[in-house]
Parts: sequence; C-alpha cells; structure tokens
Amino acid sequence: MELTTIKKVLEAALLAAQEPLSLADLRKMFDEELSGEVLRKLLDKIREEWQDRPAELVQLASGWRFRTRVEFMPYLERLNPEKPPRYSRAVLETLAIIAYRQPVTRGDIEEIRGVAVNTHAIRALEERGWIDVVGHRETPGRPALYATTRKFLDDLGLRSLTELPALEAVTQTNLELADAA
Amino acid sequence: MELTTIKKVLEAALLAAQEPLSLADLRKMFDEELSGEVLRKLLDKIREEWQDRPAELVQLASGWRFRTRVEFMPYLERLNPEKPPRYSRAVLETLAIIAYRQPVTRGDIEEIRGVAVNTHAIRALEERGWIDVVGHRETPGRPALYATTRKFLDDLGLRSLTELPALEAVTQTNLELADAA
Amino acid sequence: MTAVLEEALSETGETSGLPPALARIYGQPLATLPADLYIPPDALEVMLDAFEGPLDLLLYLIRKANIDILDIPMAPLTRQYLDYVETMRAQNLELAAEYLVMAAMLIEIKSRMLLPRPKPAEGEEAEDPRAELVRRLMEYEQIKLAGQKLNGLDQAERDFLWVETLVEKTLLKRYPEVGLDDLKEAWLGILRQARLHKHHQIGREELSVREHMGIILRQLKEQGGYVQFETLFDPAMGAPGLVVHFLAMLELARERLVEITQTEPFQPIYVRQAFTSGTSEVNYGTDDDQEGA
Repeated sequence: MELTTIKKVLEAALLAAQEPLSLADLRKMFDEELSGEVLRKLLDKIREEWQDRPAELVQLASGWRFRTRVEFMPYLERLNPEKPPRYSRAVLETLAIIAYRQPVTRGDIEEIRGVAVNTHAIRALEERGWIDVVGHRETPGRPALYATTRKFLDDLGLRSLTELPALEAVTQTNLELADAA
Repeated sequence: MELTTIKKVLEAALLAAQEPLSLADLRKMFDEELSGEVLRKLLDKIREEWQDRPAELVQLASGWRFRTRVEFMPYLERLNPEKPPRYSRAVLETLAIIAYRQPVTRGDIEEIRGVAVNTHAIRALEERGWIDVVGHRETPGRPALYATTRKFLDDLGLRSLTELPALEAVTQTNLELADAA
Repeated sequence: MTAVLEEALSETGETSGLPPALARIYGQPLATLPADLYIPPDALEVMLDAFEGPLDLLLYLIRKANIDILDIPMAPLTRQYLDYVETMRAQNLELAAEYLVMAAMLIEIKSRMLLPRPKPAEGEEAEDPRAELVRRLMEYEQIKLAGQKLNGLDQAERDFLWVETLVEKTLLKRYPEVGLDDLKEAWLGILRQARLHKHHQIGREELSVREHMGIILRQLKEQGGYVQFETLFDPAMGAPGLVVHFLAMLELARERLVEITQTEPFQPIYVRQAFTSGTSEVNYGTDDDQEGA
C-alpha cells in the first residue's frame, strides 16, 4: 500500500476513534509490517496538515487521538450548555468592594467585610483578569491597591463603572426588605 | 465574526459532535444571526474542502455530521474486534415492512411476511434505536404501532423517508432479476 | 393435521385432471412437469433454513419454474409445495403452522379453479381464485426486495464510522458568570453584615471618581510612576470627564495615593505614585520601566 493511502487510513481511524489509538492498534489495520518510525513520521505529517484546522492530533498517555482545539470549546459549549459554576460569597463580596470602592487594599476589604481576606478570592479575580494592582499605598508594608480592569467592564457589558447599579438609594427600608428576601 | 472563523467553528463542532447537528443547533454557537443560506453555503464549502480527505460531511435526517468514507471501513474494522450486526433476512424484512408501511403492528408484519413475527427481530431493531412504538391501534388488544426513528435514517445516510429506495413493482421480469442476483 | 391435508390432496388430485393436461400455462396445456420445477427432497431439506416462510417458498418455486406470477399453474405448484411440506414432516422437522395453512389455501384455490365459474355480471371481471394469493406473493416479493435494498445502503458502524474528535472539557477553564445583580446583592450583603453607614453607600458620581482614580494610577504605572501633571489630562475626555479626572486626582492626593509636587511657582507640576519615592526612581525615563507597554 502506498504511504499516502496508509496516511489516509490512519487519519480516518483517528478521526473516528472513541479512545486514543496506540501504535500497536494502528498497526493492526495493515497487512504490511509498519515500523514505529514510519508510523510516527506519518502521524507527524498528519499533525502538520492539521495545523490550521479546528482539531489537533495529540499524543495522550494511551495513544493518539484528534482533539478539538481549546479556542473552539467556548462555542461548542453553547450546544450543550452546562450550568455555569458560581462564585462563593467571599469572592463576590471581594469583587463588589473592589468595584465600588476602588482602589482598595486587602486591609480595606478586610475592614469592610469584617473578616480576613480570602487569598483565594483575590487570586481568582486576578486570574480572570477582572482586577489588578494599580499601585501601592504609602503606609507600612506598602499594601497593593486593587482596582477593576477594562476586561471586567467588558465582561459585564459595562462601558464605565458609572453603569454599575448605584446604591445611593439604599435606605433603611431597602435594607430591611433585602434582609427579608 | 468573520466568515472564515465561523466556518472553522462549524467544522470544529461537526467534528466533535456525538449526534448530527441541525442548522438550529449550529446557530446556537454564534452571537450573530446567521441565515440558513449562509450556513448552508459554509457547510457546502466545508464539504468541498473535505473532498479528498478520508471523512465526509453528510446531511442526514437530524442534521449534519462527519463520517468516514466507506472505502476505509475494511481497515477500520480491524480495530474493533466486535463485528457490527449483520441482519438476517427476517430482521431485514421486518425492517422493510416497518420502514415502507409504517406505522404497523406485529399483526400487519405477520400478514405480509406470512409467518409469525420473530420477537427477536423486533427487539434487535428496537435495541439499535431504529424503530420504536409510536402508538397503539384502537382494536382489541390495542397492539403497538411501530415506526422507524430518525436514528434509522441517520444511520442509513438518509435525510427523510422519501429517500428510501423506491419499492419495485413486482413483475415477471424482476422476479427473474431477483433470481439472478 | 397432515393426514387431513393428504386426504384433501388425494381428493382434489383426482379431479385435477392429470395427463393429458397437467396444467395450462399461458393457455397451453402442460403435459409434464418442467424439469426444473422439481426439487429433490434432500435439496429442500438443505434449504429449510433458507426460507422465511410459505410465501418465500412459493416464490422460490415460481421462480424456479420460470412462470408468470400473474398466471400461476396451480396444480404443479401445489404438488411441489406439498412435496416440500411432506419432506419436512418426514424428517420430523418442526413445521411451522403457517406452512400447513398455506397448503390448505393452495388446495382450496386449485379446487376452485376446477369448478365452473359463475358468469360475471355485466361490466365485472370474473374473479380469479388466485387473486389474493398473487397479491400476497407480490407484496411479499416487494418487501423482500426492499429489505435487500435497505441492506445495500451504507450503514453506520458496518460501512462507515461517525467522526468524533475528543472534547477535553477540563482544558477549558469555566468561569462563573457574574451579573450586575450579583454585585449589588453582594454589596447589600456586606452592608447588612457590617452595619455600615452612609459613607459606604455609593452613587454614580462617586463611582466615576473612583473609576478615574484607577485610570490615573494605571497611567502612572504605565508611564514609570512619575509624570507631568498635564499629560494625565486628555482633552478628548470632554469638560465633564476632565472635571471628574481632576476630582479623582484630588481624591488620590487626599488618600495619599499620589504625590503632587512643584518646585516653584509656574514650574511644571509633577505627579508621582506615592510609593515610587524609593528605588524605582533610578529608572525614570527609561523604556524598561514601562510595565504596561
């Protein structure tokens, strides 16, 4: 069999595989003896050909398989939307304080929430690119000052912080209502 | 989003799909409104691009999906020691009666085939997901009415029941032909 | 039951008019059975499993004899069929009741063929006793062919496999969704918890000042932490924007987040990040220090 045909057979098998295929699996399809070297070269060739396509040939622990590239997964997710995870109250409150009171230090957040700041909460928000350090307060320890980023505004569909819900109208009555809710 | 990106997202989704994807499914992935015409053009473009590759994009009853080309099956078969079902004449005739005369009861099948219905045949087809009970006939015993499913059409590469091979008018000539076959 | 059938057969056999005319095929009298109509019983036995029922067997016999399904010679066909049934019985093979029912039907048709038929009323066609059998045979043949055609279509898993690339969900970090209501709720929750007072209530004006405080701090960071006052003001912000920007500057100074300095009147005013008074001063003016670049 010609190498180009062998390559096509390999590609077909890998596209349809429900499990990663080992070199031994792949060899089973052919009458001729195929060396590991030849197989690997063909697989490399396939991988190259797929460079600009929306899936990639990857070598996993148990063998080879085509995998959807990560950048397409957000779209695929919309086909079978799963319930999105939720942030804990600690994260949401930290975010709310940074959003409404920025720039703030951990100390400020601690003071407002009345509990020690959850390092995880700050890190989660930083990783997401929603907050960053915009400076340091000139006090002992020079604590970092956190503010929300443009990405935060974009992700929440805001043009500016002024579009955050204003809370000036909060009165004792509202608080009680919210309390009861 | 650019059309070339949309095309890639479509391709990614169709390559990863566990079921055929309808135009409505495909649309869900995009923020922009995509007309059926645009989608169809992009799908045609993808189909063209795959012309010389070992899989093909096909349109089925429940939507679009990639499948390996038939000429590769002799090789792919060797990967799976479990042989796919090859149906007996009893099963095929039962299937043909349900496909062409649906909805039908066991009694109808018996009447056409001239023998008692093989329970195994019905069960095999049900297990494959090719037929199911769509109702009951309002006669004594309220026998179940069987019909074929979308999966039946998908698995046979058909878009609708109208694409079933045409029934032949039986004459002397094709009796002889059938004999020769 | 077979005995009854045999009896029926012998009775009708008597009247079936054997030679000279065994049957009339296409109007021609048939004196002897065509050679290929006869199937040796042992061959029948081998084929036992090959038949899907009496209709299938009849179709086979008709095809073997190369006769027109619309004009079946009932006598030879019935004999052949009964031979087959008899063979199966003799071999003690389990004979499905349908075969016996069909035998009875064939004999009945054959007998009716021999009886003088009542003259049809005007405009009506004489009813052929074989009509129902022919209809069933044709319908069965049609379904049989359809089954073969279905089997000939490319079938999933047998002739092709579905493509299914791996979607490794863990590769995609799923972030929780946060809406404005969530933020508002969180803030209200804080208020309830901390019993905070008026100074923590937030209006639009305060928010815009706070936004500009962040903008100024970011600008300072990007430009090395030490810039000329005017460069922080972009006329494109418009009058309201500039005012808010200025208020934000004052607020930053009040909160000691920036230092505003001027060496003497009418000289340039400089703004520096409060903390940059230390080591980073060394780098002023160099590109390396532009973190945001």
